[in-house]
Amino acid sequence: DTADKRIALSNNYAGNSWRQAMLTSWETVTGQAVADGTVAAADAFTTAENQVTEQAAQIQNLILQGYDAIVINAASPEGLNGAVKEACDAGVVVVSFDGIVTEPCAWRIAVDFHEMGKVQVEYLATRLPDGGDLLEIRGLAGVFVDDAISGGIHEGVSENSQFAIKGSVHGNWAQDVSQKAVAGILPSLPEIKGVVTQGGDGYGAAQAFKAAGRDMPIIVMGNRQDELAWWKEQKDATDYQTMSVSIAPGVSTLAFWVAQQVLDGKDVPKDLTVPFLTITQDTLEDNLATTQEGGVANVEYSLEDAQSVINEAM
Amino acid sequence: MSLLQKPWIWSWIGTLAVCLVIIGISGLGAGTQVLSAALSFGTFFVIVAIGQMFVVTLGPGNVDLSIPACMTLASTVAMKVMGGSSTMLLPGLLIAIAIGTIIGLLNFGLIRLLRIPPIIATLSSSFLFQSTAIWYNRGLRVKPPEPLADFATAKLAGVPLLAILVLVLTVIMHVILHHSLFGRAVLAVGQNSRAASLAGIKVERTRLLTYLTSAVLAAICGFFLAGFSGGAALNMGEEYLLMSIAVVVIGGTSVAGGFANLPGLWGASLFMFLLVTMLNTLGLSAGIRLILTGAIIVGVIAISGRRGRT
Amino acid sequence: MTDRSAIVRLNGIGKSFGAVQALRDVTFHVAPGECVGLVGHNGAGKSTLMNILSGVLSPDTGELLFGDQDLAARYSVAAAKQNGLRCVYQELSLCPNLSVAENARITHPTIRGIGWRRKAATLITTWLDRIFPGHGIGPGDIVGELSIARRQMVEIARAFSATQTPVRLVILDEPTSSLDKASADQLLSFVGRFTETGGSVILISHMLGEILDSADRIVVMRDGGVVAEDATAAFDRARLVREMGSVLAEDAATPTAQARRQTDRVIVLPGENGIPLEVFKGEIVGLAGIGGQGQTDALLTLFAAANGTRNHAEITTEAAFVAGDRQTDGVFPGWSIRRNISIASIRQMVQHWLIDARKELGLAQDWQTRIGIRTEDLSNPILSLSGGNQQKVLFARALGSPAPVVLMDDPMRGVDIGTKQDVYAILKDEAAQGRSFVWYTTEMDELKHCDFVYVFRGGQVVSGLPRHQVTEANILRASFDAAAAA
Amino acid sequence: MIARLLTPHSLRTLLPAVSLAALLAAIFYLQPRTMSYFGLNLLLNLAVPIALATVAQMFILCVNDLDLSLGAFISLTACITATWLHDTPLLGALALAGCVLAYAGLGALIHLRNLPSIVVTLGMSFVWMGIAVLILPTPGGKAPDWIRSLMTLKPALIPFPIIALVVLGGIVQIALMRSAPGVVLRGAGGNPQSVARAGWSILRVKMIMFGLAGLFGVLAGMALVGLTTSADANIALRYTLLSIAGVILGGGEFTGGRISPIGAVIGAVTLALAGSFLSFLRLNPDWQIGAQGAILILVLALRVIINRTAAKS
Ligand SMILES: Nc1ncnc2c1ncn2[C@@H]1O[C@H](COP(=O)(O)OP(=O)(O)OP(=O)(O)O)[C@@H](O)[C@H]1O
Ligand SMILES: Nc1ncnc2c1ncn2[C@@H]1O[C@H](COP(=O)(O)OP(=O)(O)OP(=O)(O)O)[C@@H](O)[C@H]1O
Ligand SMILES: [Mg+2]
Ligand SMILES: [Mg+2]
Repeated sequence: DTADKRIALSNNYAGNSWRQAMLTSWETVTGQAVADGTVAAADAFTTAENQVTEQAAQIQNLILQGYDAIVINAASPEGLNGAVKEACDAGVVVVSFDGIVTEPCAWRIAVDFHEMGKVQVEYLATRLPDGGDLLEIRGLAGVFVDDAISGGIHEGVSENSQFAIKGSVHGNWAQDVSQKAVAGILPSLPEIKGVVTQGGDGYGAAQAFKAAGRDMPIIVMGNRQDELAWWKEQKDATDYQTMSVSIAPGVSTLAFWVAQQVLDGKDVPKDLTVPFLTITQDTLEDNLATTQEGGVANVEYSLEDAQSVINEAM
Repeated sequence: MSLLQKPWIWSWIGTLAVCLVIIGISGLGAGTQVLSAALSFGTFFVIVAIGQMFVVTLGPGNVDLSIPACMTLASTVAMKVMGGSSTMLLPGLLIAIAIGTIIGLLNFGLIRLLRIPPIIATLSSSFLFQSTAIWYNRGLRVKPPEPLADFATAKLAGVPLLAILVLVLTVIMHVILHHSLFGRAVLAVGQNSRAASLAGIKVERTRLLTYLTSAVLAAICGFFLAGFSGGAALNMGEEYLLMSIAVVVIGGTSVAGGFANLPGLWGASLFMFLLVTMLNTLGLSAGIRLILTGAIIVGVIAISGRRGRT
Repeated sequence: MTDRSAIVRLNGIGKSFGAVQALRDVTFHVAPGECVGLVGHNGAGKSTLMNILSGVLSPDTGELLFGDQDLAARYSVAAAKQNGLRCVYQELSLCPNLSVAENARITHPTIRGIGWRRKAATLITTWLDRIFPGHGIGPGDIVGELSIARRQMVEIARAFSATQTPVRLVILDEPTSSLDKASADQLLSFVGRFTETGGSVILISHMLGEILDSADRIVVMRDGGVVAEDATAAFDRARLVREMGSVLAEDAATPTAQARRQTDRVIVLPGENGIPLEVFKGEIVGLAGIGGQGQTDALLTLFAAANGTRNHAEITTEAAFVAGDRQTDGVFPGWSIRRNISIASIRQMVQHWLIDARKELGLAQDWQTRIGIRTEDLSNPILSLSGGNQQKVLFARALGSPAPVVLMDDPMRGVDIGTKQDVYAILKDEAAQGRSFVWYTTEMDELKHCDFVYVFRGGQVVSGLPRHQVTEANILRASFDAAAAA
Repeated sequence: MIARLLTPHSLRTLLPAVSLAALLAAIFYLQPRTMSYFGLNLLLNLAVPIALATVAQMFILCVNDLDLSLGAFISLTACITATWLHDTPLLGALALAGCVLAYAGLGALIHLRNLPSIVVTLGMSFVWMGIAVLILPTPGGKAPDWIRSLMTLKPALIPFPIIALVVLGGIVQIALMRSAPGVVLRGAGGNPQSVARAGWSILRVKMIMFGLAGLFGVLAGMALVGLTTSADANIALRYTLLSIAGVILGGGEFTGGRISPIGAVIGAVTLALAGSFLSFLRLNPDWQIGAQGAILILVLALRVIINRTAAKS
């Protein structure tokens, strides 16, 4: 019984639509859970700046406030270990998701970022049997997720030797930054067949290609609505085909249920995996229809979903 | 004063050098395309940097850190109000400008009434504006009206239309800086605000107008940037914080206050864009790229070495 | 005083700044136990010569002899100090963020270790007491919060204070320009005592009386060269002025007092003890009293009121301000002379939203000739001017503005006698045309040009003296004697 | 005695301490748990690296310069600490010493070429970050054990962060404000010309001040790694603005060598606690970021209220 338990969400960034969707999902699902009396409280906390140090301080404050469990989307997989250790020592359950932490005492709901990179190249291999030149748009230098996805992409390319990465820019997971970086490098690149991305940057890349008057390559999309809408537009106009890989922001709700289960005394393995969200040519319309204008394609999880993820991992 | 002694010349020399390297690597055709892209993107830096320049010229400690938040708030609200409808274009622009005005007034109020040092006043207020933007539409990315997007991306003979307009704005601001009362007042306050006040300059009015200019230009920049990149995002202004300062100082404006120039803003904006592009084109790793970016900036500044000014 | 015994000799010194030849072939020496008076018009090259002597500037040509050794090639501030030379520069040279004692420590590297604060405090207080008894400065006071006069006292005391190397020669570059009469007298009498004990002093001043009273020998400079040099006895006021290149005007203090106090009243500053400060149209009103008794504050209050800040002053017109503390209150260091002049009149230069550059230049040229600013080109930076010429720029700024009231905060600091006479004439002229002046000064000679004088003490007007009552005795009485208020 | 302490003038100098005390009181009221040894420890331990960074920035501000690269520099030193210093202590120590020297060199460059420090440090921030990314492309590394145990020390009675902060403030206060050489260093901020005319080398002063900033930057990086146990290339970017805000909050000014080391430490702690205070308030997530701004404004607004009272009396 967890009716008197209090769970906190520690979030390190709120400055993009993905994080906003994540917070909205959290609010919807946990709000219901609190109303139903499943837990006593489920408060969300966000730091003013996306920094390890601030989040570490935040976690320490949450410990002081006596939360029973802290659900973390971490700014860094290692940098919070000190604070997480303190939380565990104080008897607080720590569940990390999306940005996971490596401290052994915490639970991890991981996305296989490496795989997320690799499937993009594998998809391109099916579409472009003859291969060709690729452009890679990376995230933010020095951040774990960027490194993991890029690692997957490069592994994919080395396994599919018909592809070569001709250019690589950092788009910081933002449309306008990606647009600018791609526009700068594009003139000096040969014909680009495909663009491998990290999500949130596909639309910016498309804009840059359009502005430069180049042939539109296959741009792997993320889950922002504008990316999907652009894809739909192109699909209707020129039968443009691509795919989208991303993480559903609603994974925060899965983490919530996992924390609830741990508090309930259930035996939960420390490492859980969620599949990433894949949208194909066929599921595009359905996903687009359920995605809010300007928002992010999303999935929210229920207690049952969480239980089945746990059981799978057993 | 010979050309080489102009404070802005070094940003242009840097731009030229980087340009030559890019042409050397990718050929003349690619070079001109890169230049066109540089104009497109550099334009946005220039808009905010003009405002930042006037603020920095007010003297030590004056800097506007609320530019990114102002861009975000003004453009998210404007985009949502317009809701993609082209008839709402003008109201949208006016709303963006109104928000810029309010932000400028607020910043100045904090600085003047609460006597908070500008750097902290604008940093603190930027958190408030960012929160307001989040609260207002939770980070949804609303598409700009079609005509706005077309306008923001339009080109005249390969030259971005917006760049031409901002060039006109630059010339106007140049005249204001060097040949108008307001400009004279800003330069005077930046050198010695006590003396300025005793010479009959309305120091506080000058400060107010300066912070207002900065915020309104940031709002306008946000508005057109949203049009250019297909919508307003919560993080759209992030890189404009450092960039607006970098462009101003690399362009030769003195952080000690009292000296400013506008040609340097264009030189520095193009330089910053081309530098990143050049390093991207060279295909270097992120670490090396960052190191070279920094080393080249420091190098350009060190060579230009403004020794005369103490 | 043979040549042999000279502490230092300068031979054939030349120095140019760009096109300006500041010094040409100057020969100069100082003997032990001697006070050398150095006079010359603004921009004559006095400060430049002293900067060379103290190692701040290096000469383009010439010799710098200590004994028989020519040090010109390897001379520096440190070498000057080594040889017992100290300098009180014309512009403030203290650290405003440090306390008085800490500033003393800056020039005395040997004050260190445990208890250094006490040592430094004792040292500077001792010398302050010795030179300016009753100075009222604490060793812990922060210099930036002191009045300009007190800063000057600290700087002078610091220059004379000695720890290990004995002080053999102290250069005083216009030390009295910011001091009131009483403190200036204290300093000069100390200089007398100092030279009696074998020390030497170079005294630069535009107050010729001081030079004639204190110096043993006088050197006159004009346009970068020495034009006369002789024992003091050989000079009188008229000769000094002549050698400097001006003529001594007749004391043209013609009374205009009869008509005064009947025109429009342009200023009222009510006083707590009942004596309001009033200024009428076309009047020159002096503010007297010992330095730092609230005169500058009164001027600032008036200026603020004229600019729309509501306070207890009533002022019916615009006002312009001539700063005395030119470094902090006056000069725009990055601007040309032209811009420094035009700034207070800039609103009148606007045509079609823009500043008319021709009008601006016209104004500057007009005043350059009227007040005699010595420069080749008005586009030169203001800091290329000598101190006195910078002060003239501030005058030109205020006089050139259209403001009917001009507030002047001891504005003649460092202005040479020739120029002073010109300025007095301009003031008279402008007053006759209906301009009013409020003039804080510590100089008796200057008060004689005023139609009415208010004496300040403790931040208040304690006495108002019409022109015929303006005598040294009356002013001193009001300045020191509380009963005079009645 | 009490009456003397409460005059507006002394209030103004005590202002940083007063606002810190008010903030602490509010936190204790909201969350009594923080009033324990354990609570204070958690509340204050991350203030230690911030305070070190603020002191580093203070050295730079003292000579009229501004360091926009401090955050990146601390990230770099954190990366070095978590990698080389852990794996090959000698190499790590050399690299960190090299960092300090590089900072001193920066001071020399800025002085000799008379460069605006803002641009130079802005450029250097890219350089530091680039080196950090090369050393640690992805977050990781491990804090050397001795640093980890130092930072998690549990002395009897008084929590370690409090001791560290007091010692830090005290040492720098004595060295800079009370010692004879400190006077020259501050004087160079107030009027470099005058200090030079007294025979001191401004070049030396700048190199010492930048070197000290580098040293304290290194210490901040090490302390940070001691708390977080590992590093990444972006770990301390925020410290740039935080350190500037801390110095100002503590009563320092941008020019003229007017600084206060104790004030800077207090300012840093105030900033660190402001965040905690807010999280104890449990605000709506939308407004959590804005509230950080509001509290900064509030703390600084105290200043004007007290100044107003001072002006009236
Ligand atoms: N840094 C400089 N750059 C250019 N010209 C200078 C500089 N310093 C002094 N001069 C010029 O050198 C000449 C001598 O100046 P100096 O300051 O020695 O005069 P001064 O005799 O001390 O005058 P004052 O009585 O006004 O102080 C002046 O013409 C002045 O304009
Ligand atoms: N008449 C003008 N038209 C256009 N630009 C001008 C004009 N005058 C000056 N500038 C520009 O203004 C900037 C500042 O120049 P400067 O400070 O020399 O102006 P100024 O009016 O000549 O003032 P001053 O000579 O008093 O300093 C330079 O970039 C210069 O190119
Ligand atoms: Mg002089
Ligand atoms: Mg000119």
